Amino acid sequence: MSTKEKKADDLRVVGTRPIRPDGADKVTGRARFGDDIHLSNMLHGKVLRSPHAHARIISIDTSKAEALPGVVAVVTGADFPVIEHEMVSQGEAGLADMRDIADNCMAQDKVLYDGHALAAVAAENPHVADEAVQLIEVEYELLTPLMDVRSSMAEDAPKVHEHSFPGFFIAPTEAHLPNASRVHMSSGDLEAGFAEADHIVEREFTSETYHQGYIESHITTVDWDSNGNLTVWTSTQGQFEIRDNLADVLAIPIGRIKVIPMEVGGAFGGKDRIYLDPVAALLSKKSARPVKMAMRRDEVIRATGPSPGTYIKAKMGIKADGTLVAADLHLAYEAGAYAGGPIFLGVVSSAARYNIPNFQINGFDVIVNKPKTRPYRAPGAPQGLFAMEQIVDELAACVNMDPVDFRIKNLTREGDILLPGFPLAPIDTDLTLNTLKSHPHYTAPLEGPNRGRGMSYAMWFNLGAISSARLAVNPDGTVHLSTASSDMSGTRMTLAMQAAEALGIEVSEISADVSDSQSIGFSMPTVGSRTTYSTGIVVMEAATEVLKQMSERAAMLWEVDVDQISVADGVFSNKSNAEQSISFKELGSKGRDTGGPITVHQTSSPESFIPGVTAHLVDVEVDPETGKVDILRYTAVQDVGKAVHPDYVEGQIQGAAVQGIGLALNEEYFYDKEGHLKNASLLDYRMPTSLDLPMIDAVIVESPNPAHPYGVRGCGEHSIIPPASAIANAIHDAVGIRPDSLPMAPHKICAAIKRKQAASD
Amino acid sequence: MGKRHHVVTTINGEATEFLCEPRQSLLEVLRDVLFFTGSKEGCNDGNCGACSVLVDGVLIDSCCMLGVEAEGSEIETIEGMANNGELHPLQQAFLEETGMQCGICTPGFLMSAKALLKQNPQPDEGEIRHWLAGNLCRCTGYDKIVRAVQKAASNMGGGA
Amino acid sequence: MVKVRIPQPLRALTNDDEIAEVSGKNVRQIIDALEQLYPGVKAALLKNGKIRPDIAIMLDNKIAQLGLLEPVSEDAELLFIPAIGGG
Amino acid sequence: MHDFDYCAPVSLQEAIGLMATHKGSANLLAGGTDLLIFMRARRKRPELVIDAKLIPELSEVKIDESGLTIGASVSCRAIYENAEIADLYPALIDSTTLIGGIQVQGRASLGGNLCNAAPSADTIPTLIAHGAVANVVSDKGERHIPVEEFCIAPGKTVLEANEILVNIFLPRPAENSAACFLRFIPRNEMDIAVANVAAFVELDSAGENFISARIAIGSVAPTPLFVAEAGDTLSGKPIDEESIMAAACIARDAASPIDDMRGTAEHRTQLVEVLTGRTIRTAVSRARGEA
Repeated sequence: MSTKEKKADDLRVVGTRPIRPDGADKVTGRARFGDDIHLSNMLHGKVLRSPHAHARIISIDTSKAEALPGVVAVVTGADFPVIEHEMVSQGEAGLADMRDIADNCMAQDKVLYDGHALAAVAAENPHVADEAVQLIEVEYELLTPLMDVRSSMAEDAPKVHEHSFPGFFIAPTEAHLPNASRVHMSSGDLEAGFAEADHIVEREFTSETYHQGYIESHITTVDWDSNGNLTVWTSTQGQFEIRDNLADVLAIPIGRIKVIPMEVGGAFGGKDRIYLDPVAALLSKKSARPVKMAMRRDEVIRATGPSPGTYIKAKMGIKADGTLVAADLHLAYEAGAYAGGPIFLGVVSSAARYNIPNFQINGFDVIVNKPKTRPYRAPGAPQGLFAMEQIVDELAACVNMDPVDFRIKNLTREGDILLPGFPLAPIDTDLTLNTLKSHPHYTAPLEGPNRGRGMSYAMWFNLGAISSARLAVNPDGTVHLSTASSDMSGTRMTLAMQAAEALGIEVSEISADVSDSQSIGFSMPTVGSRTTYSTGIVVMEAATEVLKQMSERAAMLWEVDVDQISVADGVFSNKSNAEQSISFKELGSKGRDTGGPITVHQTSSPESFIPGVTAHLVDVEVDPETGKVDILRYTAVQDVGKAVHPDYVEGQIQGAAVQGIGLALNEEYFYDKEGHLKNASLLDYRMPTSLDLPMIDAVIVESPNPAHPYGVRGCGEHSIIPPASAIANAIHDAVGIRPDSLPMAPHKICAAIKRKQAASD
Repeated sequence: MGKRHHVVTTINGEATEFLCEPRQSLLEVLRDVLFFTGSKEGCNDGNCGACSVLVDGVLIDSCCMLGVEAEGSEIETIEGMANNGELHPLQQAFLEETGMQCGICTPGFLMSAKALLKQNPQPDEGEIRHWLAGNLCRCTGYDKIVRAVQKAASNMGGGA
Repeated sequence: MVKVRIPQPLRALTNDDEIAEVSGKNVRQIIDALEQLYPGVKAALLKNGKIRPDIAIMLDNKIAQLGLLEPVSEDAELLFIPAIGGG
Repeated sequence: MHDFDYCAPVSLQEAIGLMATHKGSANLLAGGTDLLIFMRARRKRPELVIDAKLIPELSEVKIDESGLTIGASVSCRAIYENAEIADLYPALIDSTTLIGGIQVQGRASLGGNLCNAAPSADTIPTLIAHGAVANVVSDKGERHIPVEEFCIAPGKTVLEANEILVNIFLPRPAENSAACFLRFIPRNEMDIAVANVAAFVELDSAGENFISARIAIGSVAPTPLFVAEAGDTLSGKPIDEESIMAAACIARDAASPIDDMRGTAEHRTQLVEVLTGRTIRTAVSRARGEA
């Protein structure tokens, strides 16, 4: 068999905009999400959650709840098997102590945050379950809550956990920092670097905890049947993560668990981990009936997600010609109630995009009495860049350089060694910044008082890691594609498009689904902007094998050697007889006569650390009397390598940018001094509405990724990173203040303007 | 368990009767009693719009209304939007303009947009954004949703 | 010889050496060779006989998939980096 | 949610009877956009929920020479879609179009917003500025309560457990008068006021001087607050920045806000001053027929 190497401009399918296969079900209300499961004889479970941020559980009395008519089963932490403290890789979502994961699902000895689960009830309907939960009596011994990184790192802070969280790159700190672990990276000579700097800026920044904010809650339905097998219907980024977590936490064999992924109503990093699943499993086991559990919105905010609050101290220096020479970053990130937040990603993303010869980063992973942090779209990056990109802006102004030119002068390019020690993979980083600079927005006049313009530039890496795909040629010559990659935004289509491209057929000839954990090989979850890139490669590997086997069938039909068969654009031809050619579909429909159906299953692990870059430009107007910031115009340029479906890529850029705008301006967890969360609703957790935004001009640029046959880079996360720093720079341009705290809420802007006025009076 | 009430309504043009407890919201009745699961629960307190339906022509959040209150009402849900399998121009525009990603908020947006176009067949961008502000979408950043509504309005030629 | 970049947390064991040149045909042999030069390195990198779950091995700029069994070519460059991901 | 009974009386008499017999254990339901949420959050646990929407007196809107009467269960949307109301009471339109999203406005009632007595309620300052009166009945008789006296603490009103708010009466605005309501929220929709202000102004026929004014502020005290002095200071003054800012400062000084998840006390204090100035200016423009 011989196939022709495809160049980007030869592509027939990749780069077009077909309508997604799941779309019709989603616009008619037919799509089945986690809550749309109704099983016969099903019970409804509800959770009792701690009203305290930090307390020892003295006793739990469930007798009144059990006595309520309609209640069928009750579980507490005592029903969970005791498992060892063991650090495990949670796939690419980071590390975790499996015991901590179990403890987060149901507290054993202590409750560690407002909203921590400590008991659950299954009843005939959700209202009865809810009422029963309130009848559970718990006696607590209150402990001091630690509500931010600096309190947790204070010398006299009480120790939250007895066990430590030893890591290789991240090590327990000295005894006087009982709740923090440290990661350290450096290069060059910091002191010498700052000594040669002509301008140095040093500032401190803080940011509050914020949430992924998916509109669909966490919902799971578990049926523990009489054979001891569990079936789980749930909304998740990774059915295998759920399966493996459940097996560990419940101490049962993996083979007994089948996880069926439902449509996912948004996740953004927050749905790759068990919360309700083992609780529903134990309730199902006790009641011998299927149990559905759904979190209320306040539970989602109180007990899942979030992204960490931070304290950052940053110092950077440049030479008079605008060359960055030194940087010293202190990044303290909340881990939440258990160790293992996104500090590494904060470190790596802070370090990646500029060449800074003398560089030191100290990152701290800090336990606080808030829910355990989970990855959220480019985890840890927006906070670090909020600090660094503002200082970069200030430094550029010190030497009167255009902000884009300043960044171009300092940016990392292909082959430059990044701080963790590896070189930057191929990418044209200049392309993105030059595109922004030549965009009409960059030079458009911006008139009127209190208006300003700002930009920011970010680099993020997408994962490769393990994926599986199966291609089956149907008896009529159409093709079915199965993967294990949860589809939250159209990836069934982008994967089918790559399969169609590789097979040389129309995408309408391919159906695609997301399979359950027993019907396809292992895959890492849909995280890290990896699915279209990484699963896409695996799909194409499978397609190559399909073409190979079909070539063998063609050779059989024409009674020639397989090396006589050539394939191009979905047509198999006999090189030795120009008369003989057959389409993919026709050959496929002869499967039964040529040795049976063709099915190819492929599992492999494409490369990681594929860089992608993005540069954003924003115009704002500040109301100096109220501190309110309005977004007037927004442009986001992103290098996606190759846009498989440009509409979806624009959608990723726009959606990420708007999440970035949300965390920039208004989104935050608001705790009182005792650690009670006061804004656990979509009324007071202020995500952007349609009225808060202009159109988002998403500009796609494509510098091909050589690790992917069509040049694809992951594109899902990157654009959440720049908005906060771009908006901060625009606010500075508008009213001359430097925001030092996220979110840049009106009261903070107002206070800063007042301080500035007072200083100039 | 609570005393159930017998409620007579019309849903998507079909006479429909159901039994419900007073504490069950219209959303719960639609989803868990009648299995119209197209209306979604996002917040259960009137702040996300995922459960939007029309009651007697008025757009409401079905989580903020009791099922028993529906006695004698005409209810329109997402399940009634397409006509015998033929998509409504808004549904078609949401597909063509990719006015969705995960899709959980989509039924609510479609019901809201339908109510908008009935009242204001040619809304401008600002009017669309104002009307849809009671529907939260976390995936799209709203850009393509607004464009989809604009496209549907244009395709419908100003007549809802 | 294989060029190994010593990660920050190991430099206390390597007298601040940042690069070591050793030979070996797979990752296991490379780590054994490092242990000869810098006693204690092996215990720091391994847990229960496997590469610790928080370490990823990068060989010639690609993440190794086979752990200790990953073959190493003669003039390869080997790096220990944090195993990290995204949302 | 807890278990409760539901009924939907079709006459005021029937409702009065139900309230009297279920004294303290019944709640009236209009739009439900607050009551249902409170019941889910266990802040209210009535044994009986009485649907108020079929009671004719509570569903009526009446405009005559004396003024506007709005039944307690009339929805925000029915109010702002009424062209006559929009013409005479633009501040009421400001208020009712700001509550929740379109969906909530389709259900939420003026009466519910008043009885809920939130310090941040978006219709109450407007009602106070207009000198509105709440008309209340029970088995013991009728009461007519000025709206500025209706709320006594967060979530608490002067209503007795057996009383029903029937309607709210807003006197017809004089010639050359108008009102405006503004609130500050961090987003542009779907938020609770960090601070809000309503101002009603009556001007002389030349539109050069204030004859009288009424100013009310919200979200900056345990209840919406009528700041009589702020309005009084404008009486007889020329319409200029000096008089407006004097009123704004009085309103600001009347505020006693707290820090909470919705804003800081310091910011709220400043907002009251800013919003008072802005509402007066807009009210003046409206009274002059400029806007």
